[in-house]
Amino acid sequence: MAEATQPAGVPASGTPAPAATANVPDPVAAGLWRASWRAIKSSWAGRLSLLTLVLIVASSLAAPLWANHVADSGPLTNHLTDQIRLNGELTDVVSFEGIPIGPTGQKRFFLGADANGRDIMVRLLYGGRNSLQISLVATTITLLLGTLFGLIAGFFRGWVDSVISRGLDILQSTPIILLGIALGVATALGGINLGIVKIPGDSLFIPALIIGVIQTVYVARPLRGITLSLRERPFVEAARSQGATNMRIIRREILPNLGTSLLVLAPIIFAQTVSYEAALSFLGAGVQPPNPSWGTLISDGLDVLVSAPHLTIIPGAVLAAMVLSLNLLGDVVREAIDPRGMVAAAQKDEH
Amino acid sequence: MIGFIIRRLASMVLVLFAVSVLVFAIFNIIPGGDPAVRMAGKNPTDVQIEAIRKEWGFDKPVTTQYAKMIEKTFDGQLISYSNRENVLERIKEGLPRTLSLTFWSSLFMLVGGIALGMLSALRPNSFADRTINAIAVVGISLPVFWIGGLMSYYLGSKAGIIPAGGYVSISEGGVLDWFWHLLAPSLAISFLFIGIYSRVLRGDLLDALRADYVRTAEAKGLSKRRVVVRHALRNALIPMITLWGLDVAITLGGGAVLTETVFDLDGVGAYLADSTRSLDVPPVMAITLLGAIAVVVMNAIIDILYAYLDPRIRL
Amino acid sequence: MKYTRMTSAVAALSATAIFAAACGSDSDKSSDSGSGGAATAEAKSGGDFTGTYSSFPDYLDPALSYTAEGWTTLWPNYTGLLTFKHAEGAEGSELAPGLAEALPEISEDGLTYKLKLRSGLKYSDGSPVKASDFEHTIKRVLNLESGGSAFYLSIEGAEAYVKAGKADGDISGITADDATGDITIKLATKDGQFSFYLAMDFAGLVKGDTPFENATDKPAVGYGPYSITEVKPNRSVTMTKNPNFTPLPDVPEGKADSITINVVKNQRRQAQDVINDQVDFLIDPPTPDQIREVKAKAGDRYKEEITNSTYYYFLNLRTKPFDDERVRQAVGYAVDERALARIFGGLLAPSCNFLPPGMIGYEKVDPCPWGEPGTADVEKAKALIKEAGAEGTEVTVWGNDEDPSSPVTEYLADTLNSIGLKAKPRIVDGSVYFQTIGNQKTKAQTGFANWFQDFPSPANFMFLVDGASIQETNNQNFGNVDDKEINKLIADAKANPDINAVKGEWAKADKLLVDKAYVIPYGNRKLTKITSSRVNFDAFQFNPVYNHDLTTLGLK
Amino acid sequence: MTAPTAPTPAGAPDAASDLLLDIDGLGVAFPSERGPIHAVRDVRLTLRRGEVLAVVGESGSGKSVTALTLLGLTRGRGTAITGKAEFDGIDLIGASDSQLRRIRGKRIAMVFQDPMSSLNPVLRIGHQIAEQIRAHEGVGKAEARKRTIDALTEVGIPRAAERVDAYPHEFSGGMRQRVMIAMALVCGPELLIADEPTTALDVTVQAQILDLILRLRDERGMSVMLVTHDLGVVAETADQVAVMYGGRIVEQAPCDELFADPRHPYSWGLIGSIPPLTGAKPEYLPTIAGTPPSPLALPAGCPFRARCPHEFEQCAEVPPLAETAGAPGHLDRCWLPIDEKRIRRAGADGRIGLLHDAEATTEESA
Repeated sequence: MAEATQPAGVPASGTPAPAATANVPDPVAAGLWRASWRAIKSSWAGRLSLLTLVLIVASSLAAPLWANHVADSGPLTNHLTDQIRLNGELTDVVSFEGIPIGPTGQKRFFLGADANGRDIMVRLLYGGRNSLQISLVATTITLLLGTLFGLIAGFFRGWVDSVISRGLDILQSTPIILLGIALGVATALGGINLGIVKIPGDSLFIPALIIGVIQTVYVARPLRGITLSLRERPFVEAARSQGATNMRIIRREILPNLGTSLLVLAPIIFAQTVSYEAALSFLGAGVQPPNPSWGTLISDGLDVLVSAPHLTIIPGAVLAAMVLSLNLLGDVVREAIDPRGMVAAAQKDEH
Repeated sequence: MIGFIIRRLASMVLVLFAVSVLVFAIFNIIPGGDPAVRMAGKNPTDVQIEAIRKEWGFDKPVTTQYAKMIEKTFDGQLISYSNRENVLERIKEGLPRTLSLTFWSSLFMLVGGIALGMLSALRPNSFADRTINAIAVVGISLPVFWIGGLMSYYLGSKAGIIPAGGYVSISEGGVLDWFWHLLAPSLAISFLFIGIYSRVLRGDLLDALRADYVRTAEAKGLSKRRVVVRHALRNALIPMITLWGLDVAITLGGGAVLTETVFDLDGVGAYLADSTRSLDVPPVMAITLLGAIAVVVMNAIIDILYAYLDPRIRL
Repeated sequence: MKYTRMTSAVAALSATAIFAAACGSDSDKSSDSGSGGAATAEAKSGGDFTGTYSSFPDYLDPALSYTAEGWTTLWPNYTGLLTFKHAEGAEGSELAPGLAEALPEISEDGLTYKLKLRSGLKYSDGSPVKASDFEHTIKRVLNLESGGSAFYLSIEGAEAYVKAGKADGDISGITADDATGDITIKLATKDGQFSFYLAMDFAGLVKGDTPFENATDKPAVGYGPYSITEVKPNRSVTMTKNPNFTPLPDVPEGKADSITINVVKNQRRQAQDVINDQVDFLIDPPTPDQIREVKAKAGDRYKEEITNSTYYYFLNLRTKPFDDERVRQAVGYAVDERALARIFGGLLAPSCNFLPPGMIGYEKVDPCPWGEPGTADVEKAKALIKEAGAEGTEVTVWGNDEDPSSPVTEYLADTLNSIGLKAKPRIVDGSVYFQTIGNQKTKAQTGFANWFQDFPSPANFMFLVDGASIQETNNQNFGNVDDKEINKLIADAKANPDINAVKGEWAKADKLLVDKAYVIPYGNRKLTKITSSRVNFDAFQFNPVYNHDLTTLGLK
Repeated sequence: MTAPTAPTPAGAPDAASDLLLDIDGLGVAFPSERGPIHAVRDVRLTLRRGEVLAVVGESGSGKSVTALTLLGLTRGRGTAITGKAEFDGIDLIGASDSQLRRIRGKRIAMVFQDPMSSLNPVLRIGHQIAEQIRAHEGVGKAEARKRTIDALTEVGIPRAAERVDAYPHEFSGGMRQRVMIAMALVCGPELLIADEPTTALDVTVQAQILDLILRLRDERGMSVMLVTHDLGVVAETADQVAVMYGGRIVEQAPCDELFADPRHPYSWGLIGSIPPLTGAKPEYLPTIAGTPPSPLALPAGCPFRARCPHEFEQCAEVPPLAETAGAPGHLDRCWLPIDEKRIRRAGADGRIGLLHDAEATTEESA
């Protein structure tokens, strides 16, 4: 999709290059984390978004606690014919016409129920858990694969680079949301069967894998550019003249210098992954029912928007808050460790 | 120029081939997706399934099937498996909708992106700049299906300010009604891109305003307006326009899936999403190829535009 | 018709057959429901009407169309040799001669059907209707590999015709004489239901020169009160009164001058539009959360109709744990129809019969052996599971992503978990769902299934649980129900063209099915009739086979 | 060893003695997170019509800021500009943006250091020149184009009628600078500010460009303010020289006078670091020890104090820019007495001042 999948400020694709070559952030091996942390601590936006992130993550982790000790209902438990006492009156959790109860503000059905009479608060917490798990795994895959391809293409150049770069071109020529839907639908049906590894169709790992692989391009491209110019740096020349092997140069000289780029890209890619997961699940190609995720919750919510608008608004707001915090955090980190926007420049300068 | 065209064509062929093989492969691995059985309908009989296999070539080797499908795609004979309608005809049906959506949304993106980016860059770190930056981050972070769904209902169905969805062509309702129906969906798409573009432009414009040639322009005694628009903006717009062109191509090629779905626009994107979900390969194939062509052609146009905007670039 | 999907396509070949049931409990805010066929106060002729569908008919070609939207739309435009009466309730399920002079003469051995075409009929383009057009019509169904071809393969030479793959081939079992109008059909195998097939939409006559291709964009010339005059594929279709139509005894003239149907995917908007009188009728029900509003604002032009459909959970007898009758009974006890009705937004009439109440041969199973609809006995179910030693057995509950299949499936999974099994739902795409669970290799243990009638005979339902219809692939007997007694009852009853004579057998088979808990039926889908205020609501009929009868749509 | 010969400006118009530019007490301070940066302090300069004034200094000395400030190009949020800068009686500091705009390019023109980056890369040079004409004079497109071509021809661009439609990247460095000069001169300014006009060019081209500037000065009688760090250039072109250091003028004198009798230790260093044109090249050129001070952390007192080998207690106070008796028009900012300066200067670098030293002494004693 063109929509909802671009990371903040990350260009859609291989743009015909502005004449400049990719700049490289100064090799600052250590202190990146400390610098980022200091920047986050000292800025208003950094603190707020970190707090939001921590809150969302913590509440998602606490999902079983809420389910077992407060709401007394699992994320998949139906309460279609149950009644609860609301303002002293017995009330149907789901009315005869199929309209679920709204937010009660009580322990049970704090945010109301869905069409199956399931506790929305519980599902929201578990949904966050699923969304975050997927996004985390997917982001890791993206960063790993992106580094791998970017590094190989940028370091070895030549035909290896051509093959990888054309591959990335092709990936970018397809609206990636559609690729995601196609893969999602296909794999949800049959799971993934690679002989030794078998993943059932409803596994959360499937959307994580799909998203992780598809987004690789957003990391591979900038890292390729940065590697390309790193390899021309004097310290690489020096290492080479001392007879260091390619592996050694990559390990000792190039990789440590990609740290800044990765740290700048990580929050943005994470944010993008969260949106992408939600979009896929919204279209039914991500998390498979009955497992909740922010995307499926919004999709379910839109069906009953008239009678229960909170079912749409709340998961969407949490999702937006999550993505927003990650983007803000990304901004803060970028300003702290890449003030001259070199990573962004590398994202722009392609080919 | 000829070299450029040849290179572009070669890359287009390569991209189309790769994309089509990808699509074909994905859909051929799906278990239970036997198109013959699906076409046989609700009471499938063996005789009928056999006849379908034969007539549609499902009994042929995959490579032949692939070749056949590509051939049919290009001579307009591609038929949907789910309702046997001509895929190309159906795409032609949906294209005006998608084109209209693309038209307005790309206009909004461009205008919004430029306006906010300029406002931001001309007074960096001012209140306006900070506000715009905040709006941009929020725009980038809002899920389009969510904001779209809410807009459609609250502004549309409930408040009645805008139409809740659907499409009215110019010939049916006139230009105003046409625009009116596309307003909300175009805006919904634009939020994200305005966010991205305004930030990209802000950065580039700030750089440009610091550039020596802008100082020269000021020293020449040009008006502020002319300095900013003619000299700084002209240069700063180049990267943004590049992004924009590609996003337009993707929207055109069915990329606005979510928006078309939420706003009931039923254009190419929605058709693609429906077909993908129902595993109907022919439309998926045709639209994906269309999208890839749009991207490749748009890329070429961007390159030409680029060469025009920046005379240092050679095609 | 089949596992139609409620949201998009559905709809509804329904039968309001039994009005008593139809206007049960909650739907009776509407004025005195049109009882039986004798509609109150006829609608006035004239007027141009508009309606809304959620999705465009699959085909605007009678040979191919196999959805409710399609049948509803095509019926006024194409009439077969036989047809169903334009009436509501039981009468609407009755066969009547259409273009034929009378119902067919069936030979002793049940293999030969003789009909005679009425003389002097003209198609909508003014050309004469010929007897040989019937063979052309059937050839199109077979040659286009239509979903309806299964119905006509029993004709002698039909299989050979399909296999040959040549459009201009001959079906040896059909002989027609254009001069006299005599049509003779010879069957290769006996089929008691064949007369129904002749009344189905697939056999609606089209002109003899209609090409062998999907005619959706350029609808074929046919014979009916209306003819399709404008098609914008996937957007709209308009039918106008056919000037060359002569009313037949059981095919009256239409009321409206023209009817235009537009596709609006957003169901919420559809209902809004009709409440606000911007659109004259809908065929899809409003969304559950709108029903309250519709009833409040337009209660006198809203009515719920029970369709001839059945919704059930299949239990695969060839897989554990459902090979154990106690486990199946436990499921019967545990499933709460009241809960399911809520998932359907109230548009489900709970029932424990497999046959729908509008069907000839329906006899209410009383009392329901596993608890009356609306009750659930989880404790008893748990005990039975324990007794069967099935506690903790892993069960995959299959369903598709179409509403309400998904929530219904999720509900069953949760219910099975609550009685001691270890269940998880498995939701697959609607377009491949039935071929997935219909493949024995899938070993689908249990899941969602439903059926909307193709033609008003119990045979059209009972083949779903007929041991004889079990197949390796494309199996429709998902639970592999194979009970000798039931098989025999079905075999005998379906061979008899006179449904009324075998009512008892059908009822018995139905009861056995329920008693042995081979399937867990939980209800019949209700559809709705909503119109604008200018429409004569009561005169607008709801036919059990073709749903909303557009020929009866007219002004007050 | 001989000091570079300082040719007398060829045909400097004697008549034009009226004051064109009068700067007094000019200060420019930019805001920063760590407080204001005083880039320019208390600058006093005058420039007569037809005269070439060179402002010399290392980078960061405030020379460019002074030049830019005259055109209002350092105006911006938080920039504090104080003092007086009058151009032909017009107050450049207090002028409104639009008043300034009418002066820029029309009456005061500027040529920048790097002609590549100073020309807009995406616009044709003809357009860039013509738009300046049209911004100041109500002429039509055709007229503007014609004048553009004339201006290009005048600065020695061959086939100007064709080249007018070329882009900057299609020119060589020297040609680009000619374009810049053509652009600067096209509206016939009375004052040309050239900010390091030759720094980015190679030596032969440098000379051509300087010649061009001087020729045009002569033909048009305009004044030139030449900002540079290159004393060689100064010696060849300037009538008056001002040496800047740490945002202040440390010495100011007629060109010959400065080279003959530099008064400020900083000037000694500058002159000492010019490679000799004749004789054996020394193994290394003397350079001024240390680095220029950051404008953020200027030492109290004399700005050159930290690097000055002659520093003494009095340097803790800022010396005034004072004229030594007997040398009108030669001012400097150093506490050392004049005689002490001459002695120390000879000790610091035997080359400096030798040529005219005797003369000067004689004059003084006379």
